Amino acid sequence: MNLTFALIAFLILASAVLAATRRDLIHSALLLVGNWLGVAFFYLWAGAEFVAFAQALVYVGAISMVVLFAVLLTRRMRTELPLLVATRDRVVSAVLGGAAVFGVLAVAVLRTPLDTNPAKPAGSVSMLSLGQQLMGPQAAAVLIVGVLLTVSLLGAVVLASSDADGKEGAP
Amino acid sequence: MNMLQACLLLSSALFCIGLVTALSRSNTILVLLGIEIMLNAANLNFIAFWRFSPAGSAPATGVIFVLFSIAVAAAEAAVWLALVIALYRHQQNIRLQEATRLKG
Amino acid sequence: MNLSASSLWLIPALPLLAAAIGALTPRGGRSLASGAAIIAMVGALGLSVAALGTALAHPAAHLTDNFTWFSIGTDAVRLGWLLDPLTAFMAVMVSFVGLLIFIFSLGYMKEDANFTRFFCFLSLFAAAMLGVLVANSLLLVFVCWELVGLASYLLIGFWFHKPSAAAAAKKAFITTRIGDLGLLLGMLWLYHVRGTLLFYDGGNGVLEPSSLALLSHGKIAGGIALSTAIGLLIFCGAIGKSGQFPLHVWLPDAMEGPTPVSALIHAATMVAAGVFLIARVYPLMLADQHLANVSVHALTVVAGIGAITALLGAAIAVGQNDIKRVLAFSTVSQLGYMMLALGVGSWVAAIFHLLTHAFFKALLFLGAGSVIHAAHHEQDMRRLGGLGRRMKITFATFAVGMMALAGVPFLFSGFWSKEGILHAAHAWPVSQLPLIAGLIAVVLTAFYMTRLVAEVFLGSPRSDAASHAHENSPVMTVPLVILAIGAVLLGLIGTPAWPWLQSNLGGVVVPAESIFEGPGLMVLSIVLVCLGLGVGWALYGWRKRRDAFAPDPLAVAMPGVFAALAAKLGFDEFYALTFGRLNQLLAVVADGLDRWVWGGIISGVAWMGEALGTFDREMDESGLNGGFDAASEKLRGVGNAYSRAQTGEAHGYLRTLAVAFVVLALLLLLGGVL
Amino acid sequence: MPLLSFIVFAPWVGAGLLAVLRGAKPAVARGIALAFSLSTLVLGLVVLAGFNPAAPGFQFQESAAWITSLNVHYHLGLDGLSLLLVLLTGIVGPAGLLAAWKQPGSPRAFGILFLILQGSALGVFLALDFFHWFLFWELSLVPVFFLIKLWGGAGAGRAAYQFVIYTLGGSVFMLLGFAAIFAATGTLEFGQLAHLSADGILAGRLSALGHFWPQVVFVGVFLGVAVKVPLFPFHTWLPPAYAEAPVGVSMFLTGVMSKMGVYAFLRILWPIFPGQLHAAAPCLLWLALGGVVLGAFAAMRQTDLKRMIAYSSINHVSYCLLALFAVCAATGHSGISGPAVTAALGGALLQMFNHGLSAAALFFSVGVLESRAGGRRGLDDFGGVRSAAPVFAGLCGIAMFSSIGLPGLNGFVGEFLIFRGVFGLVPWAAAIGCLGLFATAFFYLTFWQRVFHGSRSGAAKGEFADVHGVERVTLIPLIALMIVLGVLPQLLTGLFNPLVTSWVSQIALP
Repeated sequence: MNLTFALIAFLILASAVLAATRRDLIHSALLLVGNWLGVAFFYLWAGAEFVAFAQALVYVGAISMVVLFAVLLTRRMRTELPLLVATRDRVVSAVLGGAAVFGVLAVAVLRTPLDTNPAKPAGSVSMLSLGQQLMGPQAAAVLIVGVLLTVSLLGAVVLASSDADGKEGAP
Repeated sequence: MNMLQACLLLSSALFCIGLVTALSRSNTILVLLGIEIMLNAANLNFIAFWRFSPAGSAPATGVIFVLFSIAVAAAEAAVWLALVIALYRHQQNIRLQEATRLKG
Repeated sequence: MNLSASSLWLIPALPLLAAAIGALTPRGGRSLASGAAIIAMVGALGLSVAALGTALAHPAAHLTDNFTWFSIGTDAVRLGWLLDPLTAFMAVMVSFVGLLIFIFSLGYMKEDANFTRFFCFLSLFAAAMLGVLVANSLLLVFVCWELVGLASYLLIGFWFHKPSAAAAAKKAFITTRIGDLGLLLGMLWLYHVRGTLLFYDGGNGVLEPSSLALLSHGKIAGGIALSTAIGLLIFCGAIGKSGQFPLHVWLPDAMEGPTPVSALIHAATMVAAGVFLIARVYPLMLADQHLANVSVHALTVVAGIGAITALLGAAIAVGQNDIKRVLAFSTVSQLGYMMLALGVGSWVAAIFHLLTHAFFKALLFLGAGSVIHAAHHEQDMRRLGGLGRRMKITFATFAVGMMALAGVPFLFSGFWSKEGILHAAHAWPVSQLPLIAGLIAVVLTAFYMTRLVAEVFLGSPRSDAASHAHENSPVMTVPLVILAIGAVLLGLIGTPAWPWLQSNLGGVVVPAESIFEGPGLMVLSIVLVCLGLGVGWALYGWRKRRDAFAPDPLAVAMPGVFAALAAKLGFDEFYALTFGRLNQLLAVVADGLDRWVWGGIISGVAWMGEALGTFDREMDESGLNGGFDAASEKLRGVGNAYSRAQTGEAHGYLRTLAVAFVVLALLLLLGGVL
Repeated sequence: MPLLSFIVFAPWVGAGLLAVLRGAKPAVARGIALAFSLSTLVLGLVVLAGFNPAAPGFQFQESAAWITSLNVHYHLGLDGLSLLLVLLTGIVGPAGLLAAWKQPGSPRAFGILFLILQGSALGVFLALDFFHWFLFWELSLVPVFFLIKLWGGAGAGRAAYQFVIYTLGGSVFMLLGFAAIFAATGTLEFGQLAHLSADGILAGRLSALGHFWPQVVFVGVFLGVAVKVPLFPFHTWLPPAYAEAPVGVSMFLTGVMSKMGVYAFLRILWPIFPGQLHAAAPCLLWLALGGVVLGAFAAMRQTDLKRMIAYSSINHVSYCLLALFAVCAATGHSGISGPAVTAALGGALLQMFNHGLSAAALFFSVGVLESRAGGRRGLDDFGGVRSAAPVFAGLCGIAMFSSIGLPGLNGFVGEFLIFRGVFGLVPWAAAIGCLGLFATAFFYLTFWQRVFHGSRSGAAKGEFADVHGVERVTLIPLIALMIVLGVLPQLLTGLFNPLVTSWVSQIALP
């Protein structure tokens, strides 16, 4: 345990918890940005600089914008309705479920004898070797991801514009 | 408890927060944000295992996997934005519990 | 006047050019089309006479001019022009008779709306026929031969709005095409064996000695020499075109065309082509004569077919009531004579008869045309009568033609040419049957021609048309007079006393003895002619027919025979019943094969696919589904329960997932796996 | 300059242009389609000018590596045979478009489909590598399907499906056959395959896969080609397809597309599988004779004029196959007659061109009749048309007599040479084939007599205009060409004489 890790962990968890509990969507979204930044710091701390930049770029830069768009486009729902009885039940059951999952996971993590070598941490990957990996052995995957991006983009466009004339879709 | 386990616990906690968010909130956007959190938790695991795995195993696989995961997340985000908008068009709100038309 | 072989092509080219002009002239340009046609014929006649001069200057020579039509691979398909006395005499005859018929047509077709088209077709007809004459290649002969067929098709069906004319045209084309297929096969065979179709090519032609020796040495199955087989196949073409038995059926129907066309077909062009072709390839037909160990000689078949045709045609002519049909069957009969002459070895006699026949038959047809024109297209001789007083020139010229055809002695050309044939038949060592057939036909010919003249020109008119008939204009009568003069004079150049034509045709001097063996046969044939004339006069001339409905005296005397003859011995019906049926049957079979067998296999395969699908579905539904249905009825309750779990609530699903995960992980943890 | 690529792709460029010009007026669309269709003729004449008629091999070759991993080359080349067919396409294509000039429906869509079809056909005639050859071959089906289905008559849908399924079915076998060849040899280049076949390597390699493979592959490729030609009895798709297609398309189908099959026989099947063809020839001769004789007799029974001409098309194309199979049957015999082989092959090539002309003209004539009679085209729907429309009757009559094989018109030379060759190789086949000649004359004259002769009746009873305007422009060049080629066949034979000679020299090898 070192201090940096503790700080990062705190940032991540605190922002996540706050985001999960805020009423105002905008606040939640902004807190989540903090959460994602924390994750990026974690990557940086772990020596994966490139991933950290990617995380910052994609999540902080792009997905947060998407979230904001979504919020603004559906702004009648900026704040949630008051808690109803049924909703409160759900919150309780959710917290219970989450706790159970965490318990199980924590037990599993702690009970597992993980063979690690913290004394000799794997050296950080250079950009060059990463690029060579991506363009070499992983080229197929890169291509597939490219296709996936394209397809999902198209799909998104289709979904969003499916009934642009405002007509009701299928009943 | 070594460093790896700490990292794994962190990611477990983050995952559960995400799960609770997704389960408890009725706003579709927030549900999806919860899912994003869970995704990030999974990514944390990759990096942790990569960072603390014994030297000599696959050099950069974890990093590359996370990169792809981020890319997929970006794609996913685009799709869910569209979904949210479509949902909003259909029912004039984005409460997830009301989107039950496809029930059996 | 001389004309070399290399400019021989001008003879058919001139009428062809006229035909092209006629084809491109609009309907109004009557004088242009007819003028071009007649000028072209005059030109062709002039060139033919010039060619005759050249040919007579080089007796026994075959002047040729060969050229390459096109090349295929390394082979060249060669054609050529040929000038010899046979070509020259025939060309002069065709262009002269043709010219007279053209002139006659000016008057005859005056009122027709398609006047220009008529002259176009006539010119094409003449061009094609002249092409047959000047060709030095069997292929070129075939090309022109088919064009003759086309022209005859167009002309016989000239009044195409009449269904009978359209049918007759088709019949003529199809019937002659059957013969032409034989010719085609013979030609292919010859081409295959010899590699050329040129008749004369400086020693390499198919009719030259080296080739003939090769052809007569080859044997095919059944002891038939190669040359015999090829010769007989070529003869098939002649059978079709010259209206020989058994393909003579188209010739009488061809009367549906305008009368000048009948004259052209029957006298100068189409039917003469067959006789000419055999005369042209005569060396080939003769090639097997010296062979002893063959089962059949080509010429024997020719003689047999000729004898049958001569007899048959003359007999059927007796029973006809239509002027043109009588003349048509007389043509069949006379062509039989020519074939007979060819068969018994005297092609010179055949060509002599062909030339004289061309004149008097053209004369007779044009005379008949003159009658028909005057009598407003009344052709039934029972409804004519008494025209001799009204149409004196026509009557006189027609009588000349009739006597020439009947073979009235000494003065008329037909007598001399027919005598030549009878003498040749008598001298034939193989059999005397052709002679007997020929002699019987002599009687019949004299008889039916007497009948024709008596019915048409003597007695009293038996219809309005006949009683109002009057002589035609000079444009129609002058050709008649010229032809009548020709019909008389032409005989003089081929008499035994001065066999000029015979000597010049063959290129060797013919001594009189070889065509005239003494007066015995001649006396016999004169007696027979007189017998025919006498019986005819007794039956038709002495007691004149009273009205159109009086029965024919012959029909009274021998009703069965007359009915059979009037029905043309039932050839048409017989062919319709056999070959027509066969043709139909083949068509039905071919169509049925397509519709039912091949189509059936296809739809069978489709049906099988469908059946398989049905079977599969049935199996699924009754067999498998039956069991499944029962099972699934029970499962349905479970399914309903499951479906209730499908709330559509995303939260619920996610929660279930989480709980399930916890349970699973707990199980694993407790189980000690993790 | 890649002249051959221009020839192939110019029609496609035209199709693309039409596709882009969405708002083009009908007249403009027709004009563009016609212009690009005529490009084939123009470029064909340019090629003709630069063509060396004395050389037997391929000229104007273009070759470029395309898919190196599959050893596929983009390879175009032209010899006398291809040139003949390119010129034919250049004549029949525009004529087909002109025949559709006044047709209802969108001329733009028709033009696009027609030009795609024309380009594919040209590709088939010029490609020398199986890969893109097959692409062109199959691609031609698509526009035909839509042309028949969208512009055809009452039974068009069924006819179009039948056509496509039938030919596609044949092609599948061909594709499988070539897949096996590729697996065995690693090349799809026609020239190389022919060499391999001549050296006996191909058969050896295929046998290595299994002793029955050479036969299986042959049958597969054969089926694909036989359906396309079509060889009797694979012809049942043809009458409905030709009859239901709009006239312009029928013209193209019979004029060009049936030649694709014969072309494939000559370019692919014959050089690559000479041994198997020789072994199968006695049987194939009967099939070709079946097409010649039964095709003609079946035509006699048809009352639909287009079906009648469709059957006559089967008859005429079968003559080409008859010649080819006779050559195959005689190959290897010691006494084989060189001139006969020359005549048979040359005649088959001439016949391809001549039949294309005359059948296209006849379909066009039926189209004229159909347009006057409001879509009726039965044998009994007309009568005495010659009185009403003498010029039309004359032109149609010339086309008909050309098809009958009258000397002086183009049809005769090809048929004479075919019969001359077949007689020299397999005499009995020529004798039986003569029956087809007879039957052809019979049904054509019946057609002529019923429709043109007699008194005016049926559709010809009332107003019946003679050919005019566009119709004359279409028909008269075709007819003029028939006469010219009938008198001067050297114009065509000069193009392919060296080719035929080289074929013959290859056969003559013991």
